Amino acid sequence: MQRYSGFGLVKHALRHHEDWQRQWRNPEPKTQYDAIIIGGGGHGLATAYYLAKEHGITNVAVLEKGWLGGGNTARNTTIVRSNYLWDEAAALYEHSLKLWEGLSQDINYNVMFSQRGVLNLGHTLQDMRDIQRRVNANRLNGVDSEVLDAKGVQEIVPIIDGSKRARYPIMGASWQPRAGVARHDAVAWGFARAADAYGVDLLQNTEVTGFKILDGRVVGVHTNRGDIETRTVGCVTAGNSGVLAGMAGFKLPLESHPLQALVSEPMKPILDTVVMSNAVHGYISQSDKGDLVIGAGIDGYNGYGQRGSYATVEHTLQAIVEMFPIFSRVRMNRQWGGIVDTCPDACPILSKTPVKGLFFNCGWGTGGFKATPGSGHVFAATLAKGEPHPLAAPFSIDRFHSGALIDEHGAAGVAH
Amino acid sequence: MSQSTKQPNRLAAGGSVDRTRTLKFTFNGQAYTGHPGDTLASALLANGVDLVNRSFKYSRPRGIVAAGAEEPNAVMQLGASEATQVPNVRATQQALYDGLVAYSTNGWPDVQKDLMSWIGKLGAPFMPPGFYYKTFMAPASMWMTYEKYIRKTAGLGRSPSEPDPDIYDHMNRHCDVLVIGGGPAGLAAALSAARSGARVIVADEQEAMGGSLLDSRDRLDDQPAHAWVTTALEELAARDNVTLLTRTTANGYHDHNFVTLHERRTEHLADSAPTIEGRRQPRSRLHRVRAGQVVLATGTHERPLVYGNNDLPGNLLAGAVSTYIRRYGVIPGRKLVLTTSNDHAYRAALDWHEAGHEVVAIADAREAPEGELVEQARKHGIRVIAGSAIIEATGSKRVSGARVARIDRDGFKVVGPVETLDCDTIASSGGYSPVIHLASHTGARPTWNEEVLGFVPHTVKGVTTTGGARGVYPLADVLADGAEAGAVAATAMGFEVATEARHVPQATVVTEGAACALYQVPHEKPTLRAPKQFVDLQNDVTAAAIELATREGFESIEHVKRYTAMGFGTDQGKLGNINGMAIAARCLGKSIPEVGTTVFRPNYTPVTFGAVVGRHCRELFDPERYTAMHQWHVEHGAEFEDVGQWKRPWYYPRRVNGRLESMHEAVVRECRAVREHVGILDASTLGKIDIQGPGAREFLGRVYTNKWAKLAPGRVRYGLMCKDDGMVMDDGTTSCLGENHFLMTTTTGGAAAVLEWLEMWHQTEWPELDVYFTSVTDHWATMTVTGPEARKLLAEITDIDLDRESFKFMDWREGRVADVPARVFRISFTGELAFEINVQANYAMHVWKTLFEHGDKYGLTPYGTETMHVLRAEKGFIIAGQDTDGSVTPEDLGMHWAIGYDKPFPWIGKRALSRSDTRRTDRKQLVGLKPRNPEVVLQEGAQIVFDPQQTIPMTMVGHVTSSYYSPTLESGFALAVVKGGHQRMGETVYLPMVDGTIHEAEIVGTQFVDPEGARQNV
Amino acid sequence: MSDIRQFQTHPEVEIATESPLAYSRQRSGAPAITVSSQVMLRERPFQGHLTLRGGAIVLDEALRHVLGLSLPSQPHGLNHDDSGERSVQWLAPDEWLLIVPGGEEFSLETRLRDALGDAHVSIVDVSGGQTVIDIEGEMAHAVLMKFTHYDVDPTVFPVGKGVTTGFAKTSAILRRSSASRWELVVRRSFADYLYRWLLDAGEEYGIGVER
Amino acid sequence: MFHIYCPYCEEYREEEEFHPKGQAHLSRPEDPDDCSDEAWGDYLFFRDNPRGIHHEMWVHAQGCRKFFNITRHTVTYEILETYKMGEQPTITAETNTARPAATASSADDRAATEVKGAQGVQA
Repeated sequence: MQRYSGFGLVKHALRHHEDWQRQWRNPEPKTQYDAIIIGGGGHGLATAYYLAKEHGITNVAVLEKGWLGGGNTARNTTIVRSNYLWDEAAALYEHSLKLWEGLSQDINYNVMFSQRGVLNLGHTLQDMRDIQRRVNANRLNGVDSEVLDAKGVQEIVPIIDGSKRARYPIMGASWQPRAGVARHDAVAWGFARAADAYGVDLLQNTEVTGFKILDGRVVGVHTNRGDIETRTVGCVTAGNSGVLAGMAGFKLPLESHPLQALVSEPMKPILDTVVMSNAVHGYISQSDKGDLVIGAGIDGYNGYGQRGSYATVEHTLQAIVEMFPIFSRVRMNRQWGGIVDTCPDACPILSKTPVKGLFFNCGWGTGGFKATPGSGHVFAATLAKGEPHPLAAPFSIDRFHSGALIDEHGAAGVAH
Repeated sequence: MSQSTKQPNRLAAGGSVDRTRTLKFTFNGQAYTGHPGDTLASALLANGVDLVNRSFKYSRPRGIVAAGAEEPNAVMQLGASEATQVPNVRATQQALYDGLVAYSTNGWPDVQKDLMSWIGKLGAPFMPPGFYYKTFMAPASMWMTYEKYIRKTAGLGRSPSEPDPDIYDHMNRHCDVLVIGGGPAGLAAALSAARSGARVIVADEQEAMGGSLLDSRDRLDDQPAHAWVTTALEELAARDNVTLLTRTTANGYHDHNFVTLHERRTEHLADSAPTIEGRRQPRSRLHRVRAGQVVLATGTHERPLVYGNNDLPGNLLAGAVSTYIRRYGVIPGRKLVLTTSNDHAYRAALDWHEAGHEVVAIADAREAPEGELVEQARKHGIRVIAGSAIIEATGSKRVSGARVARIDRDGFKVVGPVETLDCDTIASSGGYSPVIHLASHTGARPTWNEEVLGFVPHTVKGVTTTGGARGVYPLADVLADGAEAGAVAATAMGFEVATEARHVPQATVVTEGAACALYQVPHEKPTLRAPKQFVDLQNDVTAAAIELATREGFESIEHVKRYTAMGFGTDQGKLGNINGMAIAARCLGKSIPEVGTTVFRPNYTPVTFGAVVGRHCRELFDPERYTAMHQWHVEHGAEFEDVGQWKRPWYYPRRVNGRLESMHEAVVRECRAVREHVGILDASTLGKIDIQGPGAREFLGRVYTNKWAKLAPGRVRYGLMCKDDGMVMDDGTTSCLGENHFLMTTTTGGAAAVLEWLEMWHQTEWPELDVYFTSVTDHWATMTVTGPEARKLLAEITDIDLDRESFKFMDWREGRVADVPARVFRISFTGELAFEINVQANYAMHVWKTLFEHGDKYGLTPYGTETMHVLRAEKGFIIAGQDTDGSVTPEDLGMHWAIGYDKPFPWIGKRALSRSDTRRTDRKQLVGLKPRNPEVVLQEGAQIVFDPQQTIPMTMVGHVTSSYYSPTLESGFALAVVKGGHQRMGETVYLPMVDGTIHEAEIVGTQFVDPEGARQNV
Repeated sequence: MSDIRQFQTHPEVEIATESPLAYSRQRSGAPAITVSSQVMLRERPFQGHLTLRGGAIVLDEALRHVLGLSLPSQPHGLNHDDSGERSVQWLAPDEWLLIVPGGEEFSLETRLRDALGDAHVSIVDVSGGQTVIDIEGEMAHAVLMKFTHYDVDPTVFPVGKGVTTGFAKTSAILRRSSASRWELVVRRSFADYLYRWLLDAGEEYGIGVER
Repeated sequence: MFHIYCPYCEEYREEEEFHPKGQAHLSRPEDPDDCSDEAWGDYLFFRDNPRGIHHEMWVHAQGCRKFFNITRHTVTYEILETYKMGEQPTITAETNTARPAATASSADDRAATEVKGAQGVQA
């Protein structure tokens, strides 16, 4: 792998950039792999990378029906945080956040992880109770977090309307300074390049059409490019997980919903932290290019169309202008949608399945991007050992029968 | 500031500007003039302003390229005052008005002497696509510092820093046929549809309808084309069934033919919307249109050719040159070289020539150009260089020459000597791309049409594409196609379209030769070493960048776009995307359709947030719901709490010794009043549902956890409602009014959800039960009179026998209160003697005031939600949503008494209570907490641990759900959920706080005051 | 007590009443109607509002018998009696809204119940929870277009039609009782919001309120 | 933004008047006490999530407040029919096998399907 550095950049410039290597190969599928990851998004690529790096398993293929990182990785609003309420979720997301903190160096690809802090606003007394509960839990779990009052919010974001004029005045917020944003595409590409360097085959335009299952154990997959043998399969296909589970003969407690986002035109920097509000339904940050990146709520119906309802976007912009009246004359450039796979308790599934050797990593809902390295890391361990990583264990499918749900609706309420 | 009154590039005649009137404007602090009818762009060109901006990444000088929505460079900061700033306005779409103030969005200290350009020049070689992914990584701690500097270069314009003085609104529209685009195809479609009687809306983004006809050389019915536009518009305007919307852009096409139209109502008039007779009018209006059929008549965008230094000011689209000359009477230079792949672009040279300026040459990429326009050019003596193209423009801040050479298109190389032509303007045309954005907004993928050399839209149900938007170019064909499209759409909606309704004017036929495919023009040097050949001007994406991306393994067009940022600007790649795809295809040795397709997302052009928001902001952001006594609360100084959409009095601070009470002081006073005298609460916000029918009682038994079979008329019972997962969702009292008649109350926030819940179970699972539910929340006003003196007070103004024996706790009675018929419920949420008085809301204020007239002597005190919370918590009464969070069962709450396990019907929630997890004995259970230090009021949300010595991460076993200071106990107290709490009475738990203190508390029962319930029973 | 407990909400003596818009007029005022007013509002408070639920056939029979008014059987039907003072409107296949002069509702309910006998129906007095706002003027439908996504083009929304639909961020009932008059039936607690919305949206058209 | 035919109001209304309520035709087990934890968990949480034709329940919340069912394609978002509570769909994934299971690019075949929605379906 060509190492990237500032020095290297100068060297290449002098050669008119004619010597850059491919960031990853475009190999032909082999007939057998030790493990197959279905889904070449951030989570799948991270899983492949950590399988190779941490567990020495390099005879691995990532099967992607389209292009790498083309799903929710390419469509999210890039927020990274770990201030979740319940111990199990906080542990998983904090594990991920720690990996984010050294990720660019680890994979030699600048994912531009920017720890600019995240504010979760409270607008009612109950919001503030929930915030205090979450912040207290975070601190005792070792997650950085604090409660701010309205004045504290205004100090961090001077342009926010902190007055009583607002319909739902801001009463305070939780503040996680280590949280932030990252460059979404770079995460997929960086993991892809690093996994490829270990010999992992990244197979794009390769769609799984079925599983080969013998005596309740997976022994291979059918694809549009031929059959491939393997005894370990990790499905990391987000919104399409239900479709793949169907191919393997079981159901998942998942629904796939549209989740929309939008950006303004690029503007000079004016907002240098991330602001989220569950109560008025909107969240916002400003990218390094200058766009205001704004996320909307989940649409209530099932949808794979990568688009949602316009009314949802309207509500989100109402919330943004309510919080930031100065943005009224700013203009919205583009909107788009992703497909989020949501569980009834707003927590993911990292689990064995009724089929031996077949594992699922899905149901991240709105929490997927921030979990990318952590999810890949614990899922790789799960695949390598055949047993759930301790951080993954609470997220088994069984919980929907036992009733041991981990209800994160409060923390996950609106998308982020 | 100097004043320039001359407009050196304004032609003496021609165009539709009004030369008799002059408008003043400033650009970058310099004063200029223009005329009504100008856009900011045409006025700048008229004034000879070449350099309008600096580019985003390399700070290269940039000029105006286009005349419409596709303009990538002339992106301006507008606004004469701070509050009216608008970032990123395209000068080509901004009508000029008197007093307009515009600035370039990039360039420091100014666009002429831009220092950043040196960084751009020196740094450009080190900024290939994705360079930031490859560097700034060491040391890790420095990224935030690097980023700070990177961010400084971000963005185009700037946000205002003051709130918007303007208002916006929405208009919901419905029509049979929505025609998008008022050019020849659109007008023809509108006419045929309108003549059938269909309701038609025509939207066009420009200042005037007519589209290409406004600057056309063609004649219709032997008149100039624009004359027919006038006739057509007159006919349409005269019809009741037609709505014409100019300055109105169709920005988003959504499912089932829902289209958003953004109408700029005042942006052509002034900085801020002028008032009319003192009334505000919306600055812009968003039309939310539900159309039966949509006709897309959006025309085409011309593609520029990609050659070296094609971004220098003076490089324009050929069509834009024609538009400026013919529509605005502006000629953007003196000496023109045209480089083209098609006949149509020859119009630019002809217009230029006819305006009296020199056309140096036409470099035509085709071997043997032929066609009427080519012949005309030759006839005028214009030099046509066949088989050639401009390979590079020269100049520093403006084009000073064009390097023309013979090229081999298939071999992608220069095959002849290079000739440098002296010129100041280059017009280029690489063909035309149908404007298909809206047709792909719902995910339909366009397909490549080799004949059109462009993507044409895929079929979308309910949408007909017509004219240029589907690759039909000759004017006669466009008109016929438009008329047909309008007829098809109207017919689909059930209208009959007569043959004569499809009549269109006769167009002159101009024979055009076939165009050739040319995107990037080869250069003598390989692409990576050649002068920069720009594909996406706004994002500074070059052909070299695309080539490099493909070398690095980015093979999907989506990867190429993302890696290079191509198409992510405010123009969304209207000029560059197809060229970029063609270049990627060349690099990968594939065809354009093999590389992928192009998709677009709303918006077609950017839309002001304010317009999307409309009136749903400020005071109208969300409904504020009021009770019938609201005005009294306001007049008595209440502070309000938002509960759902309701405004509820939170507490009533009094002025004591000239100072307003704090909340704590007010609440202590209010609590004492209730416990010692009498208080009154406006409880009207509680949800109230009237339930009638012989199946009502059975129904209640199914949706509540407890029993309802024996509740007699005149009696009231508390009920707990679960979802089928066994978790508590709501609670409230339900009264039996008659054998088959009940009045259910719900929490304030849960009212709508509970009603829908009841309807759902009735309609979907148990339709056989004869029962109806009707909301009466708003009909009744409810006032709770509570405290030891409540009976005495109420007795003064009611005819109801309040004797404790005849009107027992959990009874209800009817009678008169303050002469008004009332239902009075003897239920208590405070633990004190209490009467809930319900009267028809129109009489409520009278009753409320009468109570105060009589209540003074008893110390009647209004109390708000905060005091209500303290009093109920002292009694261990839960608030659903505060003490429960969707993970709490009735068992967890210790409310075994409200669970009818032996009821015959398996009520909602029952089964789930026997799952392995809900049976655990160490579930979090509701308990009381008594702080060891009575002065401590535990924080709501404080986490609870058993072992305070444990290091982080600590094992948390629960949290505080409600916590207050109790004036009665003279101590803090709390409700909390604690693991296995019901079995841990008397044990000590610890609450580690953010500031490092650790509070200690004892687990106690949830009833702190009067656990026997004697006080409410007096 | 019988199976269903009726309740006479009105006192026998004169008592001051406050309409749902009483607070709004004080808070937001009521712009005067001028010659240039293209939209006019008028509240018609204190009427009797009854929600009828049950089978169409029995309710129709009872209503004809008691009021001489037939129940609209088709969706969105709105029938008035000859005086125009009493109306019944379809709300759902098993739900209708009856509006009568204030004070009539109790005796009307009694008579209907007598006529209905044992039939399973529900009649609920909601008079205190609703009010009616008339909207008139040449731009009345333009204000409504801003207000609701329902198609209020006078050419497709005939006189005698009534719908329950969304208005800004809540819902209300819209009826067209004559060529020139639209009626909004709004819930008490939302009345102020809707009133302020109307004033704001109508400013452009010189909206005025009849006092 | 869906345009939904309410089978009770007998006309099209805007999506904003409705609330989606999840999978249609779920029925609560007759005898919950006889259900295994497994079966009860399935009833509570496991829903169809097809990429293609889906039957879902909606409620006309701002209109007649009636619950009804919709057959809708989850990729094209086309509504193929709406029908009253208690009725069965006439269009299902099985009857509609002519249409391939939709993939990312097959928003294309949206035009191929006929809408039955307007009349609703009387069972």
